[in-house]
Amino acid sequence: MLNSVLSIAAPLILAAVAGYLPFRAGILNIGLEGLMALGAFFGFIAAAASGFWLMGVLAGSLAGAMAAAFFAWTVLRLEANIFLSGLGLNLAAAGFLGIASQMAFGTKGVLRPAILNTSRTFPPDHGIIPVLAAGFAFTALMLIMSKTRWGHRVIAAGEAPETLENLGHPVKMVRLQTLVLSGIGCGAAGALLALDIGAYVPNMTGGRGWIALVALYIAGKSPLGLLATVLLFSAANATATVLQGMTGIPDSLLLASPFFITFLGLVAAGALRTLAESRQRRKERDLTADEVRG
Amino acid sequence: SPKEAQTEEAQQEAPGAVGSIAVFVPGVVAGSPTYEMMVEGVEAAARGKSGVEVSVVEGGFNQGEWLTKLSSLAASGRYDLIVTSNPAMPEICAEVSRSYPEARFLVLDGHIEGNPSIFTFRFNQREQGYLAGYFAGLVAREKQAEGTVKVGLIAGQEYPEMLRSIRPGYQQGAEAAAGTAELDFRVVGNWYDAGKGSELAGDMFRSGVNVILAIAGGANQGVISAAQEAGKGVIWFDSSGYDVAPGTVIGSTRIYLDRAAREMTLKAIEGELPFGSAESVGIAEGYITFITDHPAYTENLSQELREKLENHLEELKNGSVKVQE
Amino acid sequence: MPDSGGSIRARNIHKYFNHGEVKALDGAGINLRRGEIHGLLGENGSGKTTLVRCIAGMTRPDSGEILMDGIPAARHNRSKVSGKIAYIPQHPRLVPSLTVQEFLHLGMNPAGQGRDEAAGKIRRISERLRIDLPLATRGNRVPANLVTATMIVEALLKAPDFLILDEPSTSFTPLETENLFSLLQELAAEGMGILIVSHKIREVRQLAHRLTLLRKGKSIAETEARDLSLEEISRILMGTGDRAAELTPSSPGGICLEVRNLSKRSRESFIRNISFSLRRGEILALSGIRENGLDCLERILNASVQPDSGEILMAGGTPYPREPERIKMAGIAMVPSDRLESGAALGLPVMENAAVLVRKELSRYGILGEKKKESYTRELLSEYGISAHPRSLTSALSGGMLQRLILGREILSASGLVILCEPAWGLDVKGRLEVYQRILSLRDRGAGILLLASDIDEVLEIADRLLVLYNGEITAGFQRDQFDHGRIGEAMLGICGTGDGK
Amino acid sequence: MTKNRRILVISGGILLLLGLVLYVSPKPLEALTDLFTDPLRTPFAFGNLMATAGILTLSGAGIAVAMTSGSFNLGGEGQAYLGSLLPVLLLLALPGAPPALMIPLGLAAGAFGGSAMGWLSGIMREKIGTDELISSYLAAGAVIPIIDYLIAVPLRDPDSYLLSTPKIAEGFRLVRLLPPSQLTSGIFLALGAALLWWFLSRYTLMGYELRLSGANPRFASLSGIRVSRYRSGGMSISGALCGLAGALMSLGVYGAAVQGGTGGIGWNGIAVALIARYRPALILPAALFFAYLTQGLSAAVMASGISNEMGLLLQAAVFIAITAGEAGKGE
Ligand SMILES: Nc1ncnc2c1ncn2[C@@H]1O[C@H](COP(=O)(O)OP(=O)(O)OP(=O)(O)O)[C@@H](O)[C@H]1O
Ligand SMILES: Nc1ncnc2c1ncn2[C@@H]1O[C@H](COP(=O)(O)OP(=O)(O)OP(=O)(O)O)[C@@H](O)[C@H]1O
Ligand SMILES: [Mg+2]
Ligand SMILES: [Mg+2]
Repeated sequence: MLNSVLSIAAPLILAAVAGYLPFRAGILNIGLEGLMALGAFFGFIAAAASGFWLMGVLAGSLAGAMAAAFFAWTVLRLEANIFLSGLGLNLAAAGFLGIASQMAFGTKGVLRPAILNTSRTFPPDHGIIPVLAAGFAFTALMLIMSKTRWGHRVIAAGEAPETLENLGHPVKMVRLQTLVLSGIGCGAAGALLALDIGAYVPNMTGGRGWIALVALYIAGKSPLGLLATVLLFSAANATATVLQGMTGIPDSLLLASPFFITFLGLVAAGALRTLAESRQRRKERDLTADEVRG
Repeated sequence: SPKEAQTEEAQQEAPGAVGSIAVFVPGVVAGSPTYEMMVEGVEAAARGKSGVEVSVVEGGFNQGEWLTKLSSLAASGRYDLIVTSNPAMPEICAEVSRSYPEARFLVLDGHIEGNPSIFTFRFNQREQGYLAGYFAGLVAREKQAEGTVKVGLIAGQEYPEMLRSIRPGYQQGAEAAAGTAELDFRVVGNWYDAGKGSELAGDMFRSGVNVILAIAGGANQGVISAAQEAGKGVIWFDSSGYDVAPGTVIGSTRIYLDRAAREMTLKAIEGELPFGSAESVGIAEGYITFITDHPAYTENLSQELREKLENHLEELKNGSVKVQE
Repeated sequence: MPDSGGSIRARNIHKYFNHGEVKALDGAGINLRRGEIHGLLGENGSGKTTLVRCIAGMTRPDSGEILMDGIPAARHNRSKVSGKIAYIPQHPRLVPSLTVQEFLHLGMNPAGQGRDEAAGKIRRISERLRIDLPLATRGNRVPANLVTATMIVEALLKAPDFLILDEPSTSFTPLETENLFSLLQELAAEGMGILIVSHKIREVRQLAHRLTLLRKGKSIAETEARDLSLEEISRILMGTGDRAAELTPSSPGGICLEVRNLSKRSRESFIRNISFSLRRGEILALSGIRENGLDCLERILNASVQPDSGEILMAGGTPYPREPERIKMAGIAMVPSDRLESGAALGLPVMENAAVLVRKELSRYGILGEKKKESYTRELLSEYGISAHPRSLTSALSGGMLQRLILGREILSASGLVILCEPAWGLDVKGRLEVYQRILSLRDRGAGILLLASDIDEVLEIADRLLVLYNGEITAGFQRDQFDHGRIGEAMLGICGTGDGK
Repeated sequence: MTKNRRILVISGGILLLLGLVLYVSPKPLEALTDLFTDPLRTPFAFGNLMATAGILTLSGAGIAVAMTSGSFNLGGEGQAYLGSLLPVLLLLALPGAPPALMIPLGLAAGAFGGSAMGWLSGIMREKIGTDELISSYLAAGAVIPIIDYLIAVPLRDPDSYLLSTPKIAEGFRLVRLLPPSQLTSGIFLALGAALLWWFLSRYTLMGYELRLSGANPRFASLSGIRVSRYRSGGMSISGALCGLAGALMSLGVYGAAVQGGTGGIGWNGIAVALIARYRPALILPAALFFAYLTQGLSAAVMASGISNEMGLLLQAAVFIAITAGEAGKGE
């Protein structure tokens, strides 16, 4: 169970970490899904052609970075609407991948190693690699955001862009950097997804980029909250998978449960926070009352 | 190229009943073996005849849009014949033919009778499910001599043909082979999430399933990945799947939808397709089978198992045994 | 005045907004030398902020020339010049989630400077400014005066050649302003070139060596400060002398606001046992350093927090509203101190902000056409000398124009109780005078006016009565005839306390 | 970059793509003419164009209402889906009732379903401070598979292979204006709603207060406006409009609730609202533009052999281009 939770969570964490940076810098990157898809395609091809999974991850990251840089150009330079442009990135990625796959391999369908005339498969215990990568990315994020000057600059770009500009750091540059990093992270996430399966399947990202976005929104500014949200969602998913094997609960109904559980988690978190706040307020009031008396 | 074809058409004056054909794919071609077969079959038929043009139109996954898209094909008046495949299509074609009675439809893998615009050609999917189930039962029984065996089925989504024909046929086949069999049926939720497919299959293998029939489009790839990791087997459906993952795909059923598409299209071109009637075929007619002549099949399975399967397949072919509806 | 020779020259700068509709700068220029303090004066909306932003590289002029040490700055953008030209904006903001310490490290030159070295530098500079920065506090909890101070420390960390300050003293107490000014004098003596924008002509004239006067986007004079008298400056700027508001004695009526034993403790600041009452026809000022209770009181009065104990009553003993929505329904006019957040919706057209209080009167059966809003707004704009189109975005208004808009809106529909927080922030001399005149006539029509202001000069000009808040408590009270700049200033700093002017 | 250069870059990009279309298409001329003329060529295509535009007008207005009130409705998809199911259930349950009564009731049921979902998100924000953007998205994410299941299993028409409920009685269907196209009398409802929203927003006190609440809630409440009421109200109205769009799909287009039948309404509504920059007067043209674009592309894809993928690329280019040059004001 823990294994499945982690393996579901790993690509989500990577994508969410990737989305976190531009999110914090004031740009919501709606295109995570498309970036992951590009990473999956190029990651698979490079890994299958070279036989090294690491090559796949590198190629996926590179593809993601380039697409993200293009996205950055549209929103930072052309000043296109962030939401529409992100939607455009997703559409363009889907369109581009279909055409590229058709031109290079004669099919828009599943790509297996055999299509590149290799029978190379990826290491059998590869399932651990995405988990390690996710763990590394998350730890790096925590350190960067709390300890480094660059991380603080990202926060400033999101919360007080004028001020950051005034300090001599071009806001657009910081945003560009976070976007490119998000491309790298999503590309790697997509590549690992494909390498985990050992094949490229069109649409195989299956909405993971969107889920990462939701997790970002739920967690807000807190990286730990982000981790908790992703883990909660993954646990709900893993539970649904196991429950499908037991009779009684309609299978397709269980597909709603990850959203439902996350929704309930959100309600619970909100209710708890509200409760805590009102208690805090009461405490403060008691304090003053004492002081006034004393 | 189509331009040359046009000039050829101008020179050669041999118009059949059908000059241009639209193939309407309710979904997308890539990743769906049956749709690939349909396109292949129609194109093969057209290749034999000069002056017949084929356009392939993908309708996408939203079944709500199929009616509109099919209507615009009919409305354009550009096509003498529209070929499509899917059990849901006959009713949609019937709806379209009410507004466009002059349009002609050839529907594979579906059934309707009495509409003068439509000819249908149905495959008995229950039989295909049964074959796969029989094989699954044999494999499971070989691994576990006593008690109830567990067989697996992963579908992309729950859809009528799956619930009505394939799943019950599969269960029935497994019981016929193994005596008592429990079916572990799970749903991915879409036709592409290979990661989810892998999760589901992994969990099924852990809970004692030895072999899984995968009918989940691209998500099948995840089932294969999980099977490779667990050292278990996968059964392929509709088309030969041994080459997809030799050694992991241990069995494969097949329907001859390509052949049917070619034959029926040819008939239509010659003007001999009896619109308004319907045909139904299965194992006995030779349109559904289990592929037994692939090395991956012979090499990975025991002599005994293969003999049992092939004998039963023979009985089904010659009609001495029938799949109960 | 040591003149080390280097300079920034801006010449014939033009800057237009809204596709040329608004001429913010129309051939402005300035000549800032190293080692001098240079004052930039002008009416509200005359283009001061725009000009200094061009010089600082925050805004790119449409045409004109900026020379640094005689060399044309080819692409004069912020990241290039930030090490040489430090800039403290008119509305400075820290980064809400970063502590002051983290913020100070943000802009530092990454090369060199270990943590200890940096900390030492920060300490030395804040000592020179005689201010204690709350290093561990997050940006969203730092009070306005310390925000400005933090920005100044940040700027000086880079040891810039030039320092530009856009109305820096608005949020400062007199003492803080004094400290700042003496620091500026030291820095100039060390060779830094300093440009300061201010409406406090008197102060600037004393501080600055030279002055540049701006009118309607044009530089109309650049002179030695002592060559012009105060009167001359005001005449040049807006054709009036620097007069005080004409005070008439007040004739207080019935009580319209009564505060009894009010206490509140929150994370930022607190008040303890505050009691006072306000009568119709008088102006009561509460003054002090903002976080000594002024801001806490404001938050209670605008109902964004509830007091822990005590009560507030209005005329006839009706309780004071406890929800923000009810304030206006209770007929209270209020000008908030954070104009950007609570005073207007900056993203909407000017007319939507101007007509908000009269929206019910303007509408009929729930129908409210744009024409009505627009014509109402036109009147308001001309009455208060606001140069803007009713349909242009409110965010395009200059600082002083926005303040006039808010004041005008509130005063026009005020009758009973009026609460004004820092009403003169950002106003030029003429605007101030006009506003004071209006407040006085409002008083004479029988309104009770509560003035929350940290600027003593402002308070002294129009208040009938003054209470000083120190450390959350009322520590002194003065009647108009007891007003004394020095004693009031001391009371605000907690050095002494007298009487109770209740 | 100056505005002119920006326009140059963008139109250059689109031209490049069009060139690519010409290059890859076996019938380049047909592809191009279909792209631009198909939606207007036949009454059938024109009817479909108007029908799609009408439905997008509703969902686009819905998203814009929420946005104007200061909320982001990311759940339009689920609201529309629920809005397409509820009226069908009602009409299937009472097949004998008089249509003149039942059709309005059905539409109301659709609006109610969407509105309830929007309201839930609004009230969650008010009571426990949960961002309505997330809660609306999650609620939709939970509701969609549940409705999928309901349509596929318990409510499915046993006589059909389509994943759909049984059809409602013919009498309950909205009147078709240009058969066999999808254009129904529902278009008037959409036009009416767009007009009403435009009028409300521009000429009423309520619209004024709603706009203020959205633009600066703190200032609005200090001005005596009940902001929380407008915010949850905005979400409810937004949900109602999306639900109504869904109801038009089921009562007008399909005559049944079809699995995935409302796919895209919510998302495309966001695109429409953004293209219109939330301005009430621009919602209708934006919806028309969007419908024209998608339908032209789909015609070009179907008839002229340009691939679906090419269509996606073109649509992406238009999305990016449509707002380029306007400083990004969205989130
Ligand atoms: N890759 C795919 N692309 C599009 N649709 C698919 C794909 N895979 C499966 N489907 C859909 O799933 C349904 C059943 O899939 P299956 O793999 O059984 O193919 P099939 O045998 O053609 O189906 P059916 O028996 O319904 O005709 C079909 O209706 C088809 O629309
Ligand atoms: N971003 C902008 N968009 C449109 N107009 C602007 C913008 N910034 C400034 N303006 C206009 O330019 C003119 C000059 O504004 P500026 O802020 O420079 O004045 P100022 O002298 O600093 O005034 P104040 O003393 O009130 O701060 C004003 O009319 C203002 O409305
Ligand atoms: Mg099938
Ligand atoms: Mg200014």
